[in-house]
Amino acid sequence: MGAFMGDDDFQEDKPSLSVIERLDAEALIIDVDGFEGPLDVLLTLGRTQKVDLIKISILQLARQYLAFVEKAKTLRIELAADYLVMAAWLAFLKSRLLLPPDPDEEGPSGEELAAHLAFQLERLQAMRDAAARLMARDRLGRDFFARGIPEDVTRVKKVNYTATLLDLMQGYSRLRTRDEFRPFVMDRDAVYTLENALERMRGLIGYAGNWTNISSYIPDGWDKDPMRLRSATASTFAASLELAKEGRVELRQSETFAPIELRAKEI
Amino acid sequence: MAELDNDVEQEESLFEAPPVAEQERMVEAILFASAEPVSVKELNARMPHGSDAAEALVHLRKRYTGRGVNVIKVGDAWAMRTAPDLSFLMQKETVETRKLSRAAIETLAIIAYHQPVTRAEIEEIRGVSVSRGTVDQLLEMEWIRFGRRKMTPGRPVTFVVTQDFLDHFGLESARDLPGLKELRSAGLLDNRPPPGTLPKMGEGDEDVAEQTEEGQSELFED
Amino acid sequence: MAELDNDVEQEESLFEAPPVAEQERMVEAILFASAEPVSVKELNARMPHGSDAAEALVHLRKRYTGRGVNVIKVGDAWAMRTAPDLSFLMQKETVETRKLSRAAIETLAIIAYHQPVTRAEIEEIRGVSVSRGTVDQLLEMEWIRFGRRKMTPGRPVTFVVTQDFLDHFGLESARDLPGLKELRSAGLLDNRPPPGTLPKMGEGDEDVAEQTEEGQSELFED
Repeated sequence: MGAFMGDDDFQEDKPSLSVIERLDAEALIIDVDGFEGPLDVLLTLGRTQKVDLIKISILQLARQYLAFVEKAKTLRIELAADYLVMAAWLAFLKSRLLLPPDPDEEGPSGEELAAHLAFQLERLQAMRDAAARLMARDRLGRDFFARGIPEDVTRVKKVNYTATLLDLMQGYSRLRTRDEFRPFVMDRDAVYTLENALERMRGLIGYAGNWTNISSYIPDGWDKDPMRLRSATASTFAASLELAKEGRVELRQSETFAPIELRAKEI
Repeated sequence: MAELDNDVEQEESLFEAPPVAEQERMVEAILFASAEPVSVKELNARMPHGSDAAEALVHLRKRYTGRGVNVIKVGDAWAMRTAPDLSFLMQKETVETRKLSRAAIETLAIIAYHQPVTRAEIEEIRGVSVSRGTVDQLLEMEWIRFGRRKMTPGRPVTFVVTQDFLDHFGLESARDLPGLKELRSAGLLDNRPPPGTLPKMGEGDEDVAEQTEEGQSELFED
Repeated sequence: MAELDNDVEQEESLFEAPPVAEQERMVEAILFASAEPVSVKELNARMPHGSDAAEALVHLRKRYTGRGVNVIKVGDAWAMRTAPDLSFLMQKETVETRKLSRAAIETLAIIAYHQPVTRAEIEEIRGVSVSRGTVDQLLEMEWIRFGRRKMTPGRPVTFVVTQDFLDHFGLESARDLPGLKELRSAGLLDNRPPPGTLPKMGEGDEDVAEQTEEGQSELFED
């Protein structure tokens, strides 16, 4: 992390550098990867001015930075693009600061640009100081501690059942009117088919020498329940007609609504 | 020998034990933050030289008497635990609202319209046996309760609806439930499901399935 | 109407809140049992109907002043934590926190002091691009989270610090960040655009200023 050691002056053009100073200077350059970008380098260089960041000489800083970039080049250290962009920008700034202001020139003055750079450096330094203060605070798990045996909150699931009055009434009416629902269900149990009737009667007519009420052909179990009786009666009647058509039986009825009688036709 | 004694004394005074109140704070913090109960021996080992954890514990225990948190002994170690009478606070209730099953609604409706009514009578009307769970659920919800026993053989218990039931459905009394005629005029009875779209099977619907089959055989066979 | 009022009163007396001393015990138990800060809202939800956790907290906090364990405020929640001066007793409990890189620490500080802040703003302050890993690490630690999007072109996401952050650094709120006032009065928290770039920003600009101010006042002021 900390690439730069100490606050010693960084001025490689000074002839009388001590060994330590020279090592520091080397370290600054060689560990360029340790810097967090051009602003970080500027901040580090700025510290060598030994003045308040507010009073920093941006012109001097620009010179220092450009020297730093030159040095890096001679040492064949590959500098990331943003370091070079900063160098170009600082070279421009330097010329602006040195030359008298051109009244026709648009855009911010050199002073304004310098002031903003100073602000950026001051702000970055302030954030670094703040970060250091933050990290130096009493910290959870290091200086103060949470409960060692937290008691789990047991989650109790409670189901709340609801129903509306409408649900209730619909439920009740459903029960009370179940018969009214019946026709909608095809009920095979209560249906005596024509096929059933024919089969039964064909087996029995051989013995039907005398006139017999066709209702006597209705099988046991179909003559009590009205629904079943109705179905069996209809099928038996239809089967009788079918047998008469085939010429196997004769039918007669004494009057309207009187019992229909059947007997086998003598062939 | 005398010299040695002197040395020991000097050393002790160098590492003078903190005041008892301070020791109490220390025990408090250690017991709070420890992941498991801590023995007096360990407390003493962790506290500054000359501390008396056992004594500090006496004070601490007293301080927490009757509080929401108590100092308790676990085996030969000490721990802090929430007071047992506050255990209900350690539960988080999640409430889920569910619609009452069809079986429960029908049973409830029969009780409301026919109260006091026995289980056998409910079963007769529904044409299906009433599962224990259904009745228990309604009892638990406090929408029905036991009424007087019937003066019939076996003296069966009856069910009636409760005040909670009336409150929930916004009824003054069970007599305010609309009658069949009113239900019909309200169009409720005409609300027949078309064939093939019988209510979807869901929770509690086993009863319904049962009901359909049993109901049929009961009604159409002898 | 008179009847109705009466009913309401009756209902209220049915759900009478426990005495304050009892409420204090309850808050004590809940905070004690939890490793995480608990909000006043949740305290009230867990305590019996009619309880006033905020009031109970005032008493409880006082009771624990100067003790080995303190009641502290973390954002809009409360927690019990051991007194920082007793950290020397807690070597055993110390948890190794993941070592943060310098970039991560700086980024964290910038987010804390400038929140809500966009990635571009962080980069502007640091003068270097912020690596994805750095932000991811802070997000993963749950020290930062996404805030509202900025009302500037592209509607960039912002970052803000979390309750976990406050808890970790023992801060009641982001307003209590060390040196915040000084930094603000020195103008170092201002969103000062580089000279010459202002005209380029265009219409959305007023929005930015407004939004930043609003965001800040929301986070840092009452």
